[in-house]
Amino acid sequence: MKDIKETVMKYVFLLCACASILAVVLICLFLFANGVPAIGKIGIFDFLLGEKWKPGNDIYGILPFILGSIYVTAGAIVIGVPVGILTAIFMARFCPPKLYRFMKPAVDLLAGIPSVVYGFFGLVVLVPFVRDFFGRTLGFGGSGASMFTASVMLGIMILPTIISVGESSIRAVPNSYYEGALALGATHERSVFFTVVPAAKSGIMAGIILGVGRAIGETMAVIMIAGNQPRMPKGLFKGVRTLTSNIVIEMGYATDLHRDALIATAVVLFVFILLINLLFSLVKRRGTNG
Amino acid sequence: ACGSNGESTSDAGSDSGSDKEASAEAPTGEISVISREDGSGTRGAFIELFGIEEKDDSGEKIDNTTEDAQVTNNTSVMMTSVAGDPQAIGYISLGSLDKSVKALKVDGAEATAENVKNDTYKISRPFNIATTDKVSEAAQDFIDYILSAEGQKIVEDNGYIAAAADAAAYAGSKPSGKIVVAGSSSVTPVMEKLKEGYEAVNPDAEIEIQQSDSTTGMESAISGVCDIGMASRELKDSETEAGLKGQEIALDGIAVIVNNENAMTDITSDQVKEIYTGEVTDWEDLQ
Amino acid sequence: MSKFSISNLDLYYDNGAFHALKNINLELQEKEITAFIGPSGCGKSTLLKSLNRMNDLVEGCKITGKVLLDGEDIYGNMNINLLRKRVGMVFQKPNPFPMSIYDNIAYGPRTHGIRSKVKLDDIVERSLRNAAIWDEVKDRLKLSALGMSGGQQQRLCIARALAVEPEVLLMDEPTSALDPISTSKIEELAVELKKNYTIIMVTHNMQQAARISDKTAFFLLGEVVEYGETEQIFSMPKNKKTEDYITGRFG
Amino acid sequence: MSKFSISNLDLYYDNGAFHALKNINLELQEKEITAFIGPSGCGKSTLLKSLNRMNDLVEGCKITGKVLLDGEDIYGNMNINLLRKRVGMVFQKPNPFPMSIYDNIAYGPRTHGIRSKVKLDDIVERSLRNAAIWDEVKDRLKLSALGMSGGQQQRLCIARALAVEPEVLLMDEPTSALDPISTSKIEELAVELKKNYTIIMVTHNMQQAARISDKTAFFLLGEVVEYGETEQIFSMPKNKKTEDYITGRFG
Amino acid sequence: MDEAIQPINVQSAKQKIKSYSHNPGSLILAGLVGLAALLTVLTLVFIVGYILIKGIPNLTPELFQLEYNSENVSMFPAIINTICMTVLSLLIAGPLGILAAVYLVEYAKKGNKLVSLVRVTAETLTGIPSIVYGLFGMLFFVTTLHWGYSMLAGAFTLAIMVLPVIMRTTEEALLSVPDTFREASFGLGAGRLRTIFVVILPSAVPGIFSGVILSIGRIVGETAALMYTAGTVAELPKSVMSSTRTLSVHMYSLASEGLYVDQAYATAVVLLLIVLIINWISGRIARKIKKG
Ligand SMILES: Nc1ncnc2c1ncn2[C@@H]1O[C@H](COP(=O)(O)OP(=O)(O)OP(=O)(O)O)[C@@H](O)[C@H]1O
Ligand SMILES: Nc1ncnc2c1ncn2[C@@H]1O[C@H](COP(=O)(O)OP(=O)(O)OP(=O)(O)O)[C@@H](O)[C@H]1O
Ligand SMILES: [Mg+2]
Ligand SMILES: [Mg+2]
Repeated sequence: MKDIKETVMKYVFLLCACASILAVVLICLFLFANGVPAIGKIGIFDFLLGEKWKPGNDIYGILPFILGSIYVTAGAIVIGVPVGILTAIFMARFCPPKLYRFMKPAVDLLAGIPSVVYGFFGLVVLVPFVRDFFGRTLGFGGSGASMFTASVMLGIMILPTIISVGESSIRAVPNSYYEGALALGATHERSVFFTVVPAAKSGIMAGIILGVGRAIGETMAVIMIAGNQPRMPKGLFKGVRTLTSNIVIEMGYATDLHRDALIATAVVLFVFILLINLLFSLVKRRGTNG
Repeated sequence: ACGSNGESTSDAGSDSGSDKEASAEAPTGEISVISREDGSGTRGAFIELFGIEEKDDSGEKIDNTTEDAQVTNNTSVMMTSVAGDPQAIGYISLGSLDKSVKALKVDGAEATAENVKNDTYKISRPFNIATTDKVSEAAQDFIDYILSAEGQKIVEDNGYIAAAADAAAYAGSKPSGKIVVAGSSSVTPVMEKLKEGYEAVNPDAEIEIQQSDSTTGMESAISGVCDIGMASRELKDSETEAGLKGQEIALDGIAVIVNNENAMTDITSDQVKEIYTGEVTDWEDLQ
Repeated sequence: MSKFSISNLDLYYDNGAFHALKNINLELQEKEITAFIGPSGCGKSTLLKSLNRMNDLVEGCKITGKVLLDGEDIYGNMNINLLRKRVGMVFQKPNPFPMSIYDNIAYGPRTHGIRSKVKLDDIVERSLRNAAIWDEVKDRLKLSALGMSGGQQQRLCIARALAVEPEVLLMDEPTSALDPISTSKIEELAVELKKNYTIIMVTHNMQQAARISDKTAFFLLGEVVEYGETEQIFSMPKNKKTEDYITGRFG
Repeated sequence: MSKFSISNLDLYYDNGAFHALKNINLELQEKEITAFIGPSGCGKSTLLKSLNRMNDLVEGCKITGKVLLDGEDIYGNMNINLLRKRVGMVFQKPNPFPMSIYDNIAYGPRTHGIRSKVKLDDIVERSLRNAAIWDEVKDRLKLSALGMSGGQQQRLCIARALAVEPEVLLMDEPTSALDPISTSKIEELAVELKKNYTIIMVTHNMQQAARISDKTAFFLLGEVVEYGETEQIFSMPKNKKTEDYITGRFG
Repeated sequence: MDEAIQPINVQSAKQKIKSYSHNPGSLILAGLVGLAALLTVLTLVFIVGYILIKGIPNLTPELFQLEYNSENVSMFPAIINTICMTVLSLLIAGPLGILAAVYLVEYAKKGNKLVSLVRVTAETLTGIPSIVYGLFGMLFFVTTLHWGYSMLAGAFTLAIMVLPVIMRTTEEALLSVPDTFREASFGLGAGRLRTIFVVILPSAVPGIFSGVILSIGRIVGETAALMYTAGTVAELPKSVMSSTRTLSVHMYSLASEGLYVDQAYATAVVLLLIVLIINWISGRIARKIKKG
């Protein structure tokens, strides 16, 4: 009797685990059914390596957006990951309890602010600042809506994910590691950075992956502040369009091949993310074997 | 857009109505060109009417908008960007215009509904609704209302231009039922007013408005998810082939806007074309 | 000469709600082994941790009194990390870091600035030999320390503590997870080490205390009931409670 | 009568890469205390865990041979949870659940269907008394078990194992973290329990084995070197290695 | 009596600073950590300050009237919808994600192909932009399954979106539960199910809740995916099949044509408040569960 329950539940668990596979398969089907024929029509090389995007003339090249996505995400990682991990360490191991009572809800709140709000904040505060300070005072030019602004914004937006996942995994590290290090005469900082944090590596990595996922997939905020010019990225302080922005911006009015080309953009994005994840898990497997 | 204008700038505007001209300066420096996204009704009308779109030798239409133009798909982002950048220029629907930005006269004509109606201001786009052949009784009655004198008055009261100049008064059967209207976010504000107007005369009707975008509106109408689709552009061939019938319910003027600090008040259509094709990139070079 | 001089030490947990150590006065001698014995929960571990300020980590722990190390107040201006380098510690439950065996041992020396590979190799080997575990692990220094058996882990921890060359070694039941052979090796080692180091050890094993310690302190409910030469404590304890406890072992 | 009958048991870790138990053949007697002794890493814990199939949880662990409990093959069709109810276990490191003391003890009985508050209260009290810890915790049954000292935690775990009223009690160095008074209480308890239960105990403490066990098995590198009456093993071991080990204790 | 204790084991700030002179590296690390935290807090203060300054002056009673119309643009129905949508999405994604994580940690064998597949797909889900979720949801739930624009379609779409977040954080939380708990429970004859539900999951609750809170953030903040699935009707929901608009969608709609921007900021203030309240409540629930 009990055994039946155990077995049934085991399969229930298994089914749940397969939910994400099912979701991906369904999304895949939908994307591929609409996107792949379009790619075929446009020509895979013209599509992936084309430097021009002119839907009005049926020219669909998404290389600028692929590069744009890579640059902006890299920028977000450069800005968001170090700050996020360090803040997670602060919250888990440095924060006085009184401050923590304020910090914790604050970070959770940061996670709950909708992208649109971030977008308006960026538009009204960040863009003018970048335009006036970097663009005009330092002479980099540009109207403020740029790759740099988008990177900063995304860097901020991935903070709460990295911080909360990182913090809880640092907290989960047994205290005996920390005590052991202190007893060897290590300072608090050394114990934390060279004993506790490495032990929380997998959790921190999970946070980063979730964060990068958010950075790649984020749109609402990015389209407000990135400029969105459909051309090859021209510089840090010039506008840029990402794959996701391209989809969101034009989906509203796109029809026929134009629409399918946008869905094909999503296919590319999808494959892109899949590749990154496969790469990650490969690296991780290497790491555990070696 | 954004409240920066809504709140702070509109205040500034009201208490400094007179010294507005004084604080405004002749623009200098690089022009920040802001455009709408490819395919949007606003952009379509804009590039066509200013000659930014040209036919090439083979007769195909080429959109010559400069690649350096910032692109947005959102009216309020456009307004906020222009309101925040003294060197910016952009264009928006007349219905959305407020004091946070300044609409330029084009070839001497002021951007008002009046001028669009009497054809002195040429830049406008249509608001369309679309249905399949199978229109429910309730939906048809609502459409009748929209196209009636009452409905068209609501359109005009909200800053748009009536599509049917002298429509007959509404004399519908006021059937009960649920009507789902879906599509363009540009059409939605006026559709909400129409809904409220209609529900006042026909309390039995239940109207649901789904705001998304023109294409989604058309698709929803085709697939039957909604009864009436809204589009702020002309219907595409593929859509009419799928059985949709379009109906113009209003016209919307398009205003060329600049920052309030910009001293310019007038612009010619050639200048607009030069700016948007990238021939002129600096305010000082503008003739 | 006395290495640690503890006077009027009181320790409270939970912000004063629990009085764990009561007016402790002890002189712990240099280059000797001092054993702390007493029933579970009497405060042995607590006192041990007060000697290298590990109790500072416990929230709501309050200490009054004085603890002098070589005449210097450890709760005064002494650098806490240098104190802990000088006063090493081995815990009740083995707590190897989740790193390779080599990195576990090298952690302390690296902390204190030793970077040279040659020197580190030497320290690692010497410490592991001292802790009687070299032969078992010499072929798998690069493997994770978490894969070892409990006994091996504890000896690794002892080796790790030795690697920073402390002056004093605090051991909290270091052999409770060890088999007799390793235990006797560790005991031999302790006896060997006391030539140069001061050792303070908590133990539940009466024989161990009797066998290797020079002085013994018997604790009961947070108080030192009796402190003196080990021989004297085990042969003719002055206090009735001490006698009961020691003989109770075999009762 | 033999409770456990182990024949030709071989155990491999890491999918066969490490041969941890080699051809074990043992008859463990009912209502006796059997002690497993041997140096660290010789496989005592491993064999113990094979008796209630805790090794099933270790990935890559492979077992061949036969283990019969009352003549029934435990690796056959036996329900594994009932097996573990019949064969209780106390681990080397104390591992209370992060719940209240009461809930820790009640966990087992609840698992096996006892819901009545009165019955549970009774079982909790009885088990805690048997494990010689009732007096220390009776006023804080609702507090978390994690706030107890190491020794207290271990006795709690013993109480927890007793609460399901097993037939056999496997103990992996159950007293290595205990003070002598609790140890002797546990030892007394073991002796008391063996009237009704079969007890198999891993220990590093020779005296303990000598004092309370009826049979002793000496392990070396995964093999049973010698198995027999405790008295005989300790007074005149047949095998030279056993003798070395036992006397090495005092050497 | 308690106050009479003058502890000697409290380091004064001066002593702490002095101790860094021996360890300049540690000082730098501490500085970095502090700086990062400061940056984070400053960012938050900036953003929240910005929203409050823009929004609070526009908070008028009309915004909270029971019925929405184009005059009052009331956000009251949207508030209710947001709460319903959050609860509904979590009801779907929560059990699914938690049970899936349980399978991955407690049942699946190491190096299991299925596990790596699940992990890769879950991580892929995190990278899919919400607009694609929206389009997928519209095509699948709204059209193919004939649910129409409905709360249910929205909730399912959001559930898929936050599923990986919940799965991943739960997995981490489960992994950090010490194996000794599992051994102890199995050793008492408990089956896997009992071990999981009575011992392991409760110890993992704080970790799980951090995932739930992240998910709530995403649900409450989502717009694109909802516009195409749950629709934008600003009325109180009659059933899970009625079309609804959440606060974020409401705010986006208000802002998008530039007609009601001030009200949009006021909505943002309320949105923040709701996120705060939801976080606070879930924190309390987590603590309750943990205490048992
Ligand atoms: N962090 C703490 N907070 C509150 N009370 C504590 C703490 N640590 C220990 N105690 C209590 O202080 C007393 C002494 O604990 P301690 O660990 O020093 O005992 P011990 O003599 O080492 O016992 P054992 O032999 O079991 O290890 C015990 O009653 C214990 O419950
Ligand atoms: N899960 C495991 N995977 C691989 N090897 C293991 C595992 N558990 C134990 N071993 C190895 O098997 C051998 C026997 O281990 P076991 O824990 O049974 O020793 P023991 O006799 O109980 O030692 P101790 O007295 O130190 O507890 C050791 O060499 C150990 O390293
Ligand atoms: Mg202790
Ligand atoms: Mg063992």
